[in-house]
Amino acid sequence: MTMKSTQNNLPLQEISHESDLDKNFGKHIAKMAHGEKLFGCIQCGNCSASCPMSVYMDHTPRKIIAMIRAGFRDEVLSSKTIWLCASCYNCTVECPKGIKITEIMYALKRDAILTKNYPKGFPIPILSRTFYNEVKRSGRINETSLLMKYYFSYNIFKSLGYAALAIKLFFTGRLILFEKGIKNKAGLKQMLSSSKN
Amino acid sequence: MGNDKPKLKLAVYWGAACGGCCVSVLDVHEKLFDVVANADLVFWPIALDVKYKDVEEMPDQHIDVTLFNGAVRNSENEHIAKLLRQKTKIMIAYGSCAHMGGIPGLANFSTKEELYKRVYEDSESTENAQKVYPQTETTIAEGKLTLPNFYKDVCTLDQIVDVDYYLPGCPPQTERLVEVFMAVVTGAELPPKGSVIGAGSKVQCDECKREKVNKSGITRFYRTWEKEDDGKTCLNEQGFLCMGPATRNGCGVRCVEGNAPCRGCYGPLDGIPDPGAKMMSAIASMLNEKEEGDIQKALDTVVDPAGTFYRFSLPGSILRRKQS
Amino acid sequence: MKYLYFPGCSLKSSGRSYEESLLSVLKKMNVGVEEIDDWNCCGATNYMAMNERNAIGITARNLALAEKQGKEDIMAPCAACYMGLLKTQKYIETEPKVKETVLTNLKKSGLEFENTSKVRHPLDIFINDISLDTIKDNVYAPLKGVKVACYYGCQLTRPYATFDDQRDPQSMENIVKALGGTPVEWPIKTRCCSGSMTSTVSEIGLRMSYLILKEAKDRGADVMITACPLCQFNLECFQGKMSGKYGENVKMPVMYFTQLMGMAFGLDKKELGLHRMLSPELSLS
Amino acid sequence: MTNMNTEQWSPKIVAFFCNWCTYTASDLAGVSRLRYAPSTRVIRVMCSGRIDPEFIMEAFAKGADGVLIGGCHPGDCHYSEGNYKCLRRYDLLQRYIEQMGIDTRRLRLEWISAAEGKKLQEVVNEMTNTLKEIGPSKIKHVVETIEK
Amino acid sequence: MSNQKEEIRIGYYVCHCGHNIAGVIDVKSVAEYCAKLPNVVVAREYKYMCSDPGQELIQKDIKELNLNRVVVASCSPLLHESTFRGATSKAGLNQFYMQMVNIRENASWVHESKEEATEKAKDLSRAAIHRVAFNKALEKKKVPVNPTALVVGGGIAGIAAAMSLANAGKKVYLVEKDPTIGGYMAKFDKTFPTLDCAACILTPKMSSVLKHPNITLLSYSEVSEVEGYVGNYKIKVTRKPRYVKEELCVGCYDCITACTFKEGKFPDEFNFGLSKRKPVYIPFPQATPLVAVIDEKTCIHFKTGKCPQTCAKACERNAIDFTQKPEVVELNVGVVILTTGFQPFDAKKASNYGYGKYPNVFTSLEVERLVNASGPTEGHVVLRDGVTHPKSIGIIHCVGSRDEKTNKWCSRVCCMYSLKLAHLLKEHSGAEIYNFYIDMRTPGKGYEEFYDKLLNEGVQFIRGRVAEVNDWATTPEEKGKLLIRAEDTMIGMVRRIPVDMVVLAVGLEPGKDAQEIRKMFNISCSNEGFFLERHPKLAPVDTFTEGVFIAGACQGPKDIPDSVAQAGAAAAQALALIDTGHVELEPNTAFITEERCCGCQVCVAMCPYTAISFDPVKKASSINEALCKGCGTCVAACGSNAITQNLFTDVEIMSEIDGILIN
Repeated sequence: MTMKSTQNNLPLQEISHESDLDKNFGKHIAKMAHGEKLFGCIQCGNCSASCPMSVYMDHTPRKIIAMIRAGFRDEVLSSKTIWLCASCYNCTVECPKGIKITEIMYALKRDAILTKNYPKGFPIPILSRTFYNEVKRSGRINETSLLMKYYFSYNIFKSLGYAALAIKLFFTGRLILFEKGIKNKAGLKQMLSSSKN
Repeated sequence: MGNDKPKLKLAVYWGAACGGCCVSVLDVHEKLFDVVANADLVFWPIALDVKYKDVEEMPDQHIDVTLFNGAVRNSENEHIAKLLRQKTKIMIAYGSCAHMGGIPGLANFSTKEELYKRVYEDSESTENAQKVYPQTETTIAEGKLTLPNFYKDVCTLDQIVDVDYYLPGCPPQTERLVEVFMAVVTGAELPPKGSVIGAGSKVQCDECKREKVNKSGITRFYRTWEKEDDGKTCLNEQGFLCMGPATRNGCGVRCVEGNAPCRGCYGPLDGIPDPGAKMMSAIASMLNEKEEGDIQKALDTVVDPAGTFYRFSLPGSILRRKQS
Repeated sequence: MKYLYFPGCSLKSSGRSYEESLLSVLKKMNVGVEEIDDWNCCGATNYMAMNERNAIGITARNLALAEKQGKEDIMAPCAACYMGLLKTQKYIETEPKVKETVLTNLKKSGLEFENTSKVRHPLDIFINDISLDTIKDNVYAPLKGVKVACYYGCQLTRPYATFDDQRDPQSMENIVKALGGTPVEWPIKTRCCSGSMTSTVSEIGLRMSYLILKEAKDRGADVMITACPLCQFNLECFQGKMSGKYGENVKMPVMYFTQLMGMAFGLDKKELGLHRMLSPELSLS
Repeated sequence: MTNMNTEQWSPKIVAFFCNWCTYTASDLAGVSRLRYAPSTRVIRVMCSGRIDPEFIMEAFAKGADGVLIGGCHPGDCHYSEGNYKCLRRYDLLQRYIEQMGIDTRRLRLEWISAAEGKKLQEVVNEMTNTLKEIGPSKIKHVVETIEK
Repeated sequence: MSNQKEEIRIGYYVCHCGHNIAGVIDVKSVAEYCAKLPNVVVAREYKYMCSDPGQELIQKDIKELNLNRVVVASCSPLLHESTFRGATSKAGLNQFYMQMVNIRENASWVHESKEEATEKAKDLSRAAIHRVAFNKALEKKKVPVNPTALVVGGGIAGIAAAMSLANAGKKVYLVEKDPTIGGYMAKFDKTFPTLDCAACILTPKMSSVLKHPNITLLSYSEVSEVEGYVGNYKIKVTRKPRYVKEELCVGCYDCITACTFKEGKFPDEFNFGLSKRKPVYIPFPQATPLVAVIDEKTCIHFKTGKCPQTCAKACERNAIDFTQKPEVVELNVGVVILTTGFQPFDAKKASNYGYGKYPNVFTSLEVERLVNASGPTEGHVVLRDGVTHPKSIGIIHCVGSRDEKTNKWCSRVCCMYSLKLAHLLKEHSGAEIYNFYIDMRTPGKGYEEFYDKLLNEGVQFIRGRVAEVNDWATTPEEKGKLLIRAEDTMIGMVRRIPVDMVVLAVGLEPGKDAQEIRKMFNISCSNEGFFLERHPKLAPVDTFTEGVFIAGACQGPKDIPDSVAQAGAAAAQALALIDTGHVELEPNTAFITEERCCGCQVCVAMCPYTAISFDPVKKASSINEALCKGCGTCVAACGSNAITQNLFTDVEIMSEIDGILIN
C-alpha cells in the first residue's frame, strides 16, 4: 500500500475509507483479461510461489489479485509487480483455480498505460511502448533500432554498458543495422490504427 | 329378402384417386346382383351418367350410403364431398385416400408451386415453352372456361366433412365391402359413428403366418431387391421394412402372403393418432446398435423414412404436411 | 514433408544461427520449408501489454498469410512467436468479440482468416513428424560422453503447447539421447530466463540467467541447448558479465539444439552458424 | 403473447425428463438455485425409453417451439438400456423431422445425469438461445390451417 | 370403453412454501387462473401445503366439495408426492387421483422473471389439471422384505453397519475384496484428535465381526452380479481363490516361515511397499480372518510350476490347496449397504511435488505406517534409505485437492490427519516440522483444540500452497535437501524452505471400482464420482434405488467418527425396511391388453428384465408384473397400443402435453 507522509511524519495509508476504493476495478480487470475466474481466487499463493520474479516484486502476485478484488486501483496500477511479470505463464498453468494470472498482468499493464498510471521512469513500460511503435512503423523488429530508441527515451547512458556486446554482435553478423520491414506496411498500419483496445 | 322394403340408395364418388377403389366395387362380381337387388345406384361417375345437377336436386338425406373414395385435392372434390354429405345418411370414407390421404397425399411433401413446375415444365415428356399453367378461369372467344382450383394441401375426407365410417385399404378388400353392405341392408346394429369398419381390430402380425425368431436385433435394413426373402421368417426380422406391426389387419395379410412387406394401407388401430410415429418407434426399437455412428449407419439404410412410414397416411398424420 | 516457415524477427538478426542450423538440419533430412511471404513481427510480450486487439491482430495477419500460402503446418522456431501464434488461435476461437474486430481489421487489409492452420514448434516436428529414428539414422558423429543440459524456458511448453509435459518436458532430452549424448537431470529447465529483463532491469535479468547457467554447470553439463532465441541470447551473451558480477565462472557453451544436432550430423560449422557464437565452443573429442 | 416483440419472445420447450437422471438433475439445479431460461415445461417419465414419437409430434403440432429429451448417460440407464432405445428412436425421428421441413435443432436429446444440474442449466439456456435464433415455430399453424 | 362417464371434480392447491415459491411466483393469480379451468371445483393457495393444516385443507375439501381429483402445485414430487398421496387417501380418495406440479425446483428457484415464472406455473398447473382427469385409481403392491442384509466393504463403516444389523438380530453378509477386513483404519497408528490407538479400538470390532453368529464374512470376495429389487435382491459374489482353505487355516505362520523365499521379496500392500512380503502371507498380525493367502502373481508354483511347495508340506492341517478356483456364491438379501470406501489420490499426478522422483517425498499413508509401532520401521521415522533420521520435515496439505486440474473438492480429513502426523512425527523424530496449508479446516469436536495444541508444540505453520518441491540447491547448506517453495501469505513473502523429508497429504478420491459398483447396484454418482445420496440433507444415506444404502467415504470424504455415524444411520434405515416386513411398490408397471395384442413380439426384445413372454397358444404376449420395473420402453415400441403403463398411460401423457400447450 502506498504510504504518504503527513505533517507529523507518521505514515498513513492513502486509502483510509472504504469509499476511497474503486469497487468496480475487479470487474473491469476481469473483463479486460477475459478472466471472470479472478473472483474465485482462494489466496493460496501458488502464483507467487511458482513465479520466478516474485522475490523482486513490491507486491506478490497473490496480493495483487486480492488488491484488485478489493479495489485498490491506484496501488495496483502503479506497482512494479505488473511490469516485472515476464509472462512466463508458470502461475497460469499452476493456479489451482484456473485463474489466468498472466493475462490479468497484461490487462493491468494496458490499463496502467491507458490511464498513465505506470511507475514513472521505470524502464519496462518504455520498452513496451518503443516496441509497439517500432512494429507499427515497419512491421518487424530491428533489434538495433529498437534498443537505440529505447535507450534514447529511457537513459542513453545505460546503453554504454552494452557497447562492447554490440560490437561483438556486429562482427558476428548478428546485429543488423537496417531492417527493410514488411512490404505491405500501409495495410498493417491501417489494420492497427483502427482498433481501440 | 322381401321386396316390400324400399331399396337402398347408393352413391359412389371419386376424389383424388387412382380408380382402384371403384374397380374394387366392381370386383364384387356376381354379388353385384345381390347388391342391385337391394340397392339403387343413384350416383357413380365412373359407371353411370348422372350429373352433379341431378344430385343437387335430390332432397337432403336422400342417399342412404355414399362410398367416397379418393382424397380431397381440389375445389371440385370439396364441393362434391360437401354436397354428398348433405344428401347422404351414411358417409363412408372408402379406401386409404379418403381415409388418410393415401398415395396422392404424398404430395404434401411438396408445395403446389413445386408440383406445377414438375408436372407442367420439368417432366421429361413435357414441352411447355410458354410455361402455361392451369388457370381456374380462362376467357376465350366463346366465353369463360373454368377448372377446379387445385389446392395447396391434400386432405383426408374427414378434414372436409363429417364422416360416419372408414373402410380402409388400397383398395379395400371387396369381401369387406359386401359384408358392410349386407349389414346395412339387413339393418344390423351399426358400430359407433367414427369407427373403422370392414377391417380387423388387431394389427397385421395377428394373421401373419411368418415365424418370429427373436434372436438378435436388426443391424441394417434392406429394400426388397437387395436380399432374398427366406419365405418363412418375419420380414422385419430379416430387415425388410414391413409395416405390419402398426397396420390394422383385415386385408388377409395380402402383401406378406405374396412375399412383399406390408406397406401400411389399412392404417393404424383405434386410438393411434399417427401410424408412422408408431412404426418408427417400433422399427427403431428393433435396432441393435448402441453407438451413435452405428445407429446412423443402420438408419442410412432406411431410404426416405417419411415416405416409407407415411406412405398412405401423411395428410392424416399429426404433422399433416411438410413445413414450407 | 513440407512446412510453412515463420522465422520471426530474432531469427533474422541476433538469432541468425538458429535459422541457419535449423534449415541445414531440415535440409539434411529432406524436409521442405517455405517462408511465409511478407510476415510481420509476432508482437512478443510487449504488444499484449499495450493493446490486446492489435496484439492478436498482427499475429492473426501472419496466420492469414500462411493460410493464403498453403495448407501445410506452420513451423515457428522462436518460443515467443510460437506461443503468440497459439495464443492468437485460442483467442480467435474463444473470444467472439476479439475475433470480430480482428477479422474486420484483417479484411480492411484484404485478408481472409479462417483459423485452420496448425502451429508447430520444430521440437514437436522433430519428435512427432520426423521421428527419433530418422534423427538417429542421420547421426554421423555420436555425442558420446557429452553431458547436455536441455533448457526449455517458459513459453515453449506453456500455456498452450501440448506436445510435451509442461512441468518436465522431455523432447530435447530424447533428441540428445538419439544423438548419442547424455541429458543432465535438472529441476529448472522450464524456469524463465527473465526475457527482455536483461536489457531493462539488468540486476534481475542477469541474476536469473546466471542461476540457470550455474545450476547446469553444477550438475556437470558440458553444454546447454536451447530452443528459443531470447533464452539463447540471455544465456550466451552475458556470460562474462555474470561471471564478473557474481564472482563465479559460469562460462559454458550455450547453443541451439539444432546446432548440436548439426554437429552430430557432421555438418559444416558455418552452415550451423557456429562461427557467430560468443560462448565457448563445444569440442567433440 | 401477441404484444411481445421478438426480442422478448420466449420459446416454449416441452421437456421430457427421465425420473432417475434428468428430472433429478433439474431438482438439483433448483436446490442449487441455478438460474436458467424459463422456457421448459417438464413432463416426467420414468425412462427416456417411454417417450413415444407421437408425444413429440403432438407437442410440435400443439405449438411447442422445441422438444427436449433428457435421459441417463449411455450405460447408466436405471432400466439398463431404455436410453439406447430412446436414442435410436430419436435418431430416426430427426431424419423424419428434417424431411418434414422442421429445423432439427427444435428437437434435442441430452444425457444429463442426476448430478449434472449445471449441465441442465447450460443445455436449457443453449437450446433457448438457439430457438430464439430460429424464431417461433409455425408448425401448429401449418397443422391447423388447411391451405386451399 | 365405459359410457358411464363420471363427473370430474378437481381441487387445485398452490403452495407458497413461505417465500420459496410465493417470493417469485404470483400464487394468487395462479390460483385465480386455475379456478376458471374446466373441471376445477376449487382452487386455493396456502402458505405451507405440506403442513398439517395444509393437508387438512385438502381432506376437508375432498369430503365437503365431493372432489374426486386433487392437484397440488408445490415442490418436487420426489420430495412430497408421498405426503400428498397420503393426505388424499386419508380422505377416502384413491391416492393416485392426486397429481403434483413442481413449481419450486422447476420454476421459482431457477427463474428470475416473476412474470415468466408465474406464466410457467400456470402452464404446468394447467397440464396437471388436464392430466389428472385421466388418472386411474391404482393400488400399491406389497412385497415381503427378505430380512437379510448385504454389506459391501469391510472398512470401519462396513464393520459398524454389519455389527448394528447383526446385533439387532438380522442376518448379515459382509463382503470384502481384500484378504482382511479393517480397511484403511487398520493401517493407522493413532486417530485424531484423541490420539487413541487405531488398532486398539478397531481390532476388537474386527474379531467381533468374525465371531458374530449373525454375520457371514466373505473376505477376498467381490460382488459380481445384482438382480432383483427392494426386499428381494439376488446377489452373486465371486470368492477369489486364496489357495488356503479358510476353514482349516489357523494363522500359525508355519507356511510363511517355510516358503522357498527366505526373505520377503515383493512390495507389501499393507505397508504401501515400505516393506517386503513373501508370495504366501498374512497381511498383518490382526488380520481378520487370520488366514494366509497365496498371491498367484508372485508364487513360484503359479509362475513356473516348479516349486518344492515347502509351504504345503509345512502345514500340518493340510490347509494349502493350489487347485482352488474362483467360486460364485449366490445370496438372497432384502437390503444392501454399500461401504466401499475411497482411494487415496495418486501423488505422482501432482508431479510438481516430485513423488516417485525424489525418494524422500512420502505420502501421508506411507508416513502412517512409518510412525506405527507395528509398522515396517517399528515406529522409527527414517528416510527412504532406512537409516537417516530427518531433522526437518515439510507436510504439504491439499495434495490433489482443491485443484481444478486434479480434484476440485476439499478432502475434509487431510488438515486433521496432517496435524496428527505433525504431532506424531515431532514426537517420534524431534524434527522441525513445517505445515503448508491453504486454509486450516478443523470443524469437529475437539479438532480446533487439537490445532491449538499443535501450535503450542512449536510446529510451524505456513499459510501458502506449495508450488514446487525440488532439489535445486542455491547455497551449500541446501545441498542434499529438498526445497519447498511457497508464499508465506500471511507475510506476503515467498520462502524456499530446505527439508530432509516431504510428506504429501493426499486427498480422498472415489474408489477405483466405484463406477462398476454403481452400475451393478443401479445407483448414481455425483460429478466427482462419489455415490450420490437421495437427498443431500434429508436422505443422506439413501440412494435413488430403494433398499440400497450408502455409508462412509464412498459417499464423500469422511473421517472415522462420521463414517461410523453414517454406518449407524444406514443400518437404521435398513432395519426400518426389514422390520416393516414389506415394501410398497410404485404401481408404474405395464400390462398388455390381450384383445389388442397381435403377438408380433416386438416388445419381448425390449425388456431388459425378461418380464415379457409370448404365449404361442393365445398368440399374445403378457407381462409378469413381479419382474416389470416400469420403464415403459415396451409401451412406446408397441405398434398396436396394446401395452399400457400405469401412472404413465398414453392418454395421461398426451393430455399433459396438450395441457401445457393449449391455452
